[in-house]
Amino acid sequence: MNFRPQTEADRKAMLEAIGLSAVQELFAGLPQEVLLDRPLDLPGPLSELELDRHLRELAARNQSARDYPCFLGAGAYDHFIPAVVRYVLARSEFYTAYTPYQAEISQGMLQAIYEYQSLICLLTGLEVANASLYDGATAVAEAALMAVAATGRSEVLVAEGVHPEYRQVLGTYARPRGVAVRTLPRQGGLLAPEDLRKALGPQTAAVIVQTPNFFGLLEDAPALGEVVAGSGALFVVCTNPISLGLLAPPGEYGADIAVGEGQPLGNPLGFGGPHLGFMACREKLVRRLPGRIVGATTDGRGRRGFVLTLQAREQHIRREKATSNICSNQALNALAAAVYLAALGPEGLREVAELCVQKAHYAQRVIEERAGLKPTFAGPFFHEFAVRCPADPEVVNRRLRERGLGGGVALGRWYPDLTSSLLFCCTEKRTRQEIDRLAEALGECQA
Amino acid sequence: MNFRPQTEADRKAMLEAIGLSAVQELFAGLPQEVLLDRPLDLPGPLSELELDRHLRELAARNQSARDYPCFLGAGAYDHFIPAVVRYVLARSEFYTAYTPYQAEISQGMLQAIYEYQSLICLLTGLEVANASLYDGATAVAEAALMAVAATGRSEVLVAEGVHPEYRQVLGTYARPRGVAVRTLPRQGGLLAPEDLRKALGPQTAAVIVQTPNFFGLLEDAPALGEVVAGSGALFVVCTNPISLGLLAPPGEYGADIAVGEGQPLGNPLGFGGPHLGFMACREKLVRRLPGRIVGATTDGRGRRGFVLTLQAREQHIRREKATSNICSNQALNALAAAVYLAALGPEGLREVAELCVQKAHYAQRVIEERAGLKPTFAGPFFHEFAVRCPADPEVVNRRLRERGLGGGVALGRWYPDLTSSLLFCCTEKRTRQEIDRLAEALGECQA
Amino acid sequence: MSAEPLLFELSHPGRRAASLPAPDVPTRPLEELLPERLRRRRPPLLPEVSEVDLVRHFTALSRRNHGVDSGFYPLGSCTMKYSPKINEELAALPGFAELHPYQAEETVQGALALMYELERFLCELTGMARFSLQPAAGAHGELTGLLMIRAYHEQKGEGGVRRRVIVPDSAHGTNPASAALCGFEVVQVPSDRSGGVDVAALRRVLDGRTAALMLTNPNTLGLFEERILEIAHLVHEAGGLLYYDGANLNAILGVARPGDMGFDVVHLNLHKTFSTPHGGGGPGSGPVGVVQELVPFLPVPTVEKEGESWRLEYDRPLSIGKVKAFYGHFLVAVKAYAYILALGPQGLRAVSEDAVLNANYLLARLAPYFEVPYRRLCMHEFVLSGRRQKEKGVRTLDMAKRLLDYGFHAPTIYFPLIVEEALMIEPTETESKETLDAFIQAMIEIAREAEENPEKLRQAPHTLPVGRLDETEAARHPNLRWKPALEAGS
Amino acid sequence: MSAEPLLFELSHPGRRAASLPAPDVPTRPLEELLPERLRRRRPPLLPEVSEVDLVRHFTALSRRNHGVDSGFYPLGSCTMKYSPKINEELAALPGFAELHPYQAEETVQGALALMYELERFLCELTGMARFSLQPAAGAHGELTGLLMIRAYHEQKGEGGVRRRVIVPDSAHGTNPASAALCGFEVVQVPSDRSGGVDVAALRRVLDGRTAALMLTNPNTLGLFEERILEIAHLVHEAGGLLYYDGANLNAILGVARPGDMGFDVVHLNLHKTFSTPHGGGGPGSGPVGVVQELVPFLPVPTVEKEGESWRLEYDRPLSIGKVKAFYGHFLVAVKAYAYILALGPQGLRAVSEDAVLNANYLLARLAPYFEVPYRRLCMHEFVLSGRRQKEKGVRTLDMAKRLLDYGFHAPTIYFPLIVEEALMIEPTETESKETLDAFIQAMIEIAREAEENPEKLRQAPHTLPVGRLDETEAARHPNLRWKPALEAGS
Ligand SMILES: Cc1ncc(COP(=O)(O)O)c(C=O)c1O
Ligand SMILES: Cc1ncc(COP(=O)(O)O)c(C=O)c1O
Repeated sequence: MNFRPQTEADRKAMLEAIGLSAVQELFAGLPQEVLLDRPLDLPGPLSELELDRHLRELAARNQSARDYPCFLGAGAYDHFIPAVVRYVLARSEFYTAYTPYQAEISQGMLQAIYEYQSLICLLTGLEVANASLYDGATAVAEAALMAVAATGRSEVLVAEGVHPEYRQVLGTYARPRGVAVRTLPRQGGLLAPEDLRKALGPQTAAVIVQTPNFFGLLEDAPALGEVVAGSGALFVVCTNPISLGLLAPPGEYGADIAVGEGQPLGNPLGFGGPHLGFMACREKLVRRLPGRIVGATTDGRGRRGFVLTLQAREQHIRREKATSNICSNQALNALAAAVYLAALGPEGLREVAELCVQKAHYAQRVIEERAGLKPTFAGPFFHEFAVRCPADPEVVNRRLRERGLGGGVALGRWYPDLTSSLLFCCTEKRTRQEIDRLAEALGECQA
Repeated sequence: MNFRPQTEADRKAMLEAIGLSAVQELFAGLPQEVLLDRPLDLPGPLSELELDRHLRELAARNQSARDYPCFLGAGAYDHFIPAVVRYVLARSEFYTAYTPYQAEISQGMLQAIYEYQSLICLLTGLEVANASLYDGATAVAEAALMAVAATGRSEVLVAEGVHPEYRQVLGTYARPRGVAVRTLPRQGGLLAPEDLRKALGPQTAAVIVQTPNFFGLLEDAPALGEVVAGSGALFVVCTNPISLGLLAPPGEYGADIAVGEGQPLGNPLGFGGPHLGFMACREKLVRRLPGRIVGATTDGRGRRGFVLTLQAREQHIRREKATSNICSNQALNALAAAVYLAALGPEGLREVAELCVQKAHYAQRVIEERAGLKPTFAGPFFHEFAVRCPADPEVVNRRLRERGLGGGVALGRWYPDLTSSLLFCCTEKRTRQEIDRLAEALGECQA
Repeated sequence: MSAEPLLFELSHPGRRAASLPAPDVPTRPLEELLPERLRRRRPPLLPEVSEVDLVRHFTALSRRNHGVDSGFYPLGSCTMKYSPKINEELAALPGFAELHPYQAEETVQGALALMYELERFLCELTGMARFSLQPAAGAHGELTGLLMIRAYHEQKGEGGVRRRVIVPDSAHGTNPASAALCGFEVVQVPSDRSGGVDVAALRRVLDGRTAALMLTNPNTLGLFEERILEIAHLVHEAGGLLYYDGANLNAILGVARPGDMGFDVVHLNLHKTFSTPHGGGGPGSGPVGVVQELVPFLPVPTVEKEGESWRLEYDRPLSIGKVKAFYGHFLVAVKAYAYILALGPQGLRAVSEDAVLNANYLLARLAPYFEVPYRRLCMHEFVLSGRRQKEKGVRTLDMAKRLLDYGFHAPTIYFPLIVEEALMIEPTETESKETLDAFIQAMIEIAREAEENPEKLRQAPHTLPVGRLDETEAARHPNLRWKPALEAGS
Repeated sequence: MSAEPLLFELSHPGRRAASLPAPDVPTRPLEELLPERLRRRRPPLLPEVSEVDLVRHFTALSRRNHGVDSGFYPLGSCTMKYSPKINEELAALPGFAELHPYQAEETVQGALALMYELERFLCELTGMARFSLQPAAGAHGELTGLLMIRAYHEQKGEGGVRRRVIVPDSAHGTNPASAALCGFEVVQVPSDRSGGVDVAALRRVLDGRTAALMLTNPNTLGLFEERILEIAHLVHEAGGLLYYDGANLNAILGVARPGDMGFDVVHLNLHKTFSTPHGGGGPGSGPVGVVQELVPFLPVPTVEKEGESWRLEYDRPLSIGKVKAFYGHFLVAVKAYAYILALGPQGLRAVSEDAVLNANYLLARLAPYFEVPYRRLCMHEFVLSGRRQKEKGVRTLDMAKRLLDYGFHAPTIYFPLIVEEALMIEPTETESKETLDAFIQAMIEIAREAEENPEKLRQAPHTLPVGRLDETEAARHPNLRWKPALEAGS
């Protein structure tokens, strides 16, 4: 394929205008030694037909969530995405634009992001939101650094129930900055307010919890928030935005910063990316917020318009003193989230959340009843739950696959004391029949 | 699902404005006896998720041309469609518009159709083209009626090599109008100029041939055109637009009207529809042309613009005296054809045509060599060819399917003397490997 | 918005968008395969553009076009309702879009099942015995239906005499055109003062020569034919059949059924009532249903179910034959099928209730400002007359053009023919009260402008990429295609 | 074009777009499942709109946005090239888009193979030994690369002393910001008069504390660092590593490779050079490549091939760990993979040739009208200064805004910081000569307007849905979200 419109005649005319006679002369400034003296060793070119065929072959070598019911969660969720989301994302005016640096010619995207920010504020109960971060994991890390900068303190406490990969990323970001990360152990899968109280110290910049946590359990976030309140540390809550259709918004129980993975809001699984990190915080922290922020303003005739604002926080103005290095973000994923939330509305979001809750609880019950597998934890949960398997979880997963079913997430990978546990998730897409099949198959697989 | 935005409060306010108190009162004018006194006996409603699941299940019960290599042709062709065609067709400003009755607010579609008309003229070598007809079959029928009206004669001659379904439709249209349709027999799959000469009479309004014809063979259209010339009959040529990348345009060898199935130009197989009937003719016939026509004009400031024109031919003006009853046509399919032709350009169209020719001829050769199947006909062909099978063609097709291969079209269904022949087609999408597999399998299937 | 050049004006020799693979089979010189005489001497002068040119060109054109997704589109008789996005995706599934019509039946069971079920749905909605999905559009459905009526009379030995089709003067132009295409003589009956068929006049033309009466009900004035049962009785008594132009079924889904009104043949426009977008002029789909007596005449093939499998039936000796290659606009049928399932029985009835409510609301609010030729409750649409404004020198055309400036598509104008300066307004059920109110405001504004500033209307539109286009010029000196430079000179 | 209300302003209680199935499992009262205390008391005030509202709203917003598909977008350093449409479809295939990251490896062999192959491609294009596809964007790639540099020095026992990262004053803001995020001290080196790194100044800052020098080459002035080999030698001699900001690889595909220039770490922006559209601000993808010595530090997991199967490797004791959940922006990687295959080796080189040709053509044609701070052949982009116009009271900002009126997006402005009133212009290879000529015309026109009618420029833009927006006001009184009426009062 070839996407260059210039023809030989064009090139000739242009070279002439430049005063050169051959294209190679354009590269005359490069030292001889660095010029590549051979063709690239790459396959191709392919015509569109061949390319299409080849990529479809590759895609066919994967089994997708369309091929078998997906009970995997753990940070990426198989939700239904209304067609209207894809319709909006396919508008080329959106997806072929750059970051809206020239506001007047980019009002569409700017307004959409302003709407997205507003929606995230409504969901989280906080006062300001940015235009997106890379994903849930980096959002947690950015929140920690933000808290460190805001408090001038150097230690971050993180609950063991926070997604293990998020905690790894947090470590990666914290280490070079000399920020100490302490992991608070769990009791019955949860962070006990008592344990938090003991761990809090004068150097604690942030307390980071996730609810629903990695095991699907609901942390007692209000109690934890009370412990943090007045300690001088910031309370950072990582949450699943779908759960906020039913659960109290972090802003209501004292969160200073709410972050999370926005993928469940209208973004496909995509083998893990691109997803969407969201972040909202209290107004007073706004000048510490990383990333783009869109604000409303007016033009000379008083007409409302939207611009990128508070740019003095950002790398292109403040360089090494910026609140973060982020430049490109997840604008299109944020757009998807905005369309998704508007499509569902308050009632729809509540319904999705409730379907998740009901199906997951039904699944937990029938898995216990029919397969005899006991829940690993006892507390209230949203749409994920762990069960203990007598058989090796990896073997169980393989057997489930043989029966045309997706498996669960084996927790032993991150929690050595949970090697016999599998984590299952039910979104609104899972049907009773699929859940029943899972329960039965799980019973058979233990033998 | 529910696509009605009105809420109960809205309805109440609106009823009030009308002066009614309940929605049922709106139907008070209907005689009691015709009111349906029970709910409709229909399934549903389904949510979008359920609908999606259900339709995908139905789709999965079909085997598409993606599931096995398609060697079927006979009026519907499995060509590659560049992604840019789907991109353009997905612009909602196009696909959610009606026929462009209000020109000023519909310039996009009008200009696109004007471009389509121009492209069809370039392909066919004729002077005017309409905005589309339903499909190739009805285009043939409309051409016949147009010739009858233009000549004042009452008989139509049609070559036996014209698609049998087109001839059936022609019969359906001709019968009630008292137009006699005579089928001219084939010699070696072709219409012999001599046979045509003998059949031509003073009542002949039109001579209709197809080239490449139903068997894929090239009629000696120039010779046939010479026979028609001066007879007072119109020469109607039905053709495959892809073939015009290599073959002489009908306008060059005396066609008065060129028609055909435009599906190969960027429209999917779609189990037979919607496809696209195209029609072009000599300028002097323009006021006899059925269907919409777009013309260029100017506004008060001299700016170029486009409008539906020559509407005095049409049903909404002329009612029973119209050139045809057609109203809605195949605008979006015509748009696809325009994008497709522009995407390919002259060189690309030639390449597609040549790939078809080369692959079909290769297939014919290897089928003869490896499966020992002889061609049914001897003449030059485009991208379809019939072969004689010792075994029952339906059985052969079944066996091919068992081997993961699409079969051919069994000609016996329409041509009792060809019961042992299968018609195969190769487009540019068929690979050598697929063709080789077909040849080998055909050999095995004869046993 | 600046003018967008023609594709041909963008052309630049050597550019190209699509790419193709090199042949992977051994090739032979083309001369050996295709006789020189039959070959093209010069390549067609198609435009030569790159993919980016193409994308920008058609993106720009799309931005110069108004669809339902752009805003209100109250085009009467066209039912420009919003169509669910999911349907577009479903119709594009490879399991539907990439089926060849001549595949073996066992490989297309899902498609046949869908057609079969959709036929059942349409039967239930109309009270007909069977449907054919083959007609490509409404007009094509009319042709098909009339051919069956013809065949029916022929079978009864009356084909020679029953050569007249009666059509009200309010009928859509396709009705008489289809009748003529079928070789019938068209007899027009006038409407009475309340907008219905003049039954006395109908009585006078009904006789042994009558093949059928074609009715639209509600008719194109948006009025329900209140004497429909009487009319049906009269037509049947005269030995004729009753044909239902179902473009307006949107008004009566689940409320009343043509079959229960006495109709014998019905065509539906899937692209109106059943929410398949109109594609800028098509493709549509115009299935035809018939009562039991006419079932033998349906076009071939029909879809039949046997046990748990479906097949195409061609062996129907009394069939009128084929009206189209293959089986109709299958991909349009997919969308209609999905739409009906999505709405369900209550949802479909609610569609009609809201469609009728919206129309009456508009009518009630606009009545003070425009002449209302028929003062009755309307159904899904209604017709105003611009007579009052015409007296000020403002024609309906001017008001229509001015509406474009307000961001609305115009209503259908100058149709039906029996209302002077007609404005035919159909809001559909997918418009909100807010949208209707905005439209009402614009119409009132325009009525005021007609009084105060008629010139502004006569010059409208003012805000679009082009001003009012000269249609007379277009028809007088037709410029119907781009001409290559050489030829253009000639 | 009239103003488009906010979603919230369109909201109408009771409306709804998406529908959901009723629960098909036996349900239990929510109170039993979720403790009251943890539940939301009031539903979030999300907008309540119907599907048609949503579609029209976002369609209208899209029409108020300029993308590459709308027209020329010469935003320097951003490589706003046209992206093939097929890639969007391929990335949306369920076999890619609907894969869960924790599926068993044997069920995602196609995805892993693609990642593995893409890594190979990027290695060949840059001369690096291995790549990680995990970074989410360019800046994230910088962070990842610098973390590896840090780990490398730590492993050599120099982590404590090598704490400085040198960055030219022409560098993109993410470079110093990433270095700071990594805990490095940022040392800036000036550029010399020809636009390259001031090598003498560089020598002065290089020492045992140097961890790395970050370079963009061609740099953000669009100039190739001609003394690159000498610079590499100096940095390596001082014990530091050389970091390549690969946002500008579009200039040198198949022409030269960072690895051959002496770079040790490279990040690429797939969303620039490899033609994955930028999404209105993202998602991008910023893979990082390293020379052999740094391979042990790559983030986990890597993709490894064994026989004919692929797997994820986490067991890498020296790895810097994870920089992101899961494996990076896989769906963006799909597009980059498709793009590279579509173009092939010659095609990729031709991309750079045309990108550089286009830039030099623009430069040559614009040079008479604007100040050119560096008079050399440029690479894929170049920087003009608006100093001459500033003297007339017209700032670069004004010219940028005026360009919008001509239907073009503006160049990058006020960057790089070392050029006064900078205009940074990158045409890319996907623009035709005609488009470039039209842009040149507009720029000349604007230069003339700056002389003759400066006020017109200062008031620009004039033709867009809004006039020039007040950014100062926006920053002073931030209005960052819609507030519900109650709250808004407070
Ligand atoms: C009342 C009526 N009848 C028939 C038709 C013809 O339908 P189609 O355009 O699908 O052929 C229409 C559509 O314009 C109509 O409104
Ligand atoms: C030179 C240069 N470096 C780094 C970046 C940062 O890349 P990203 O926006 O993907 O984080 C950019 C993009 O703006 C750039 O142009």
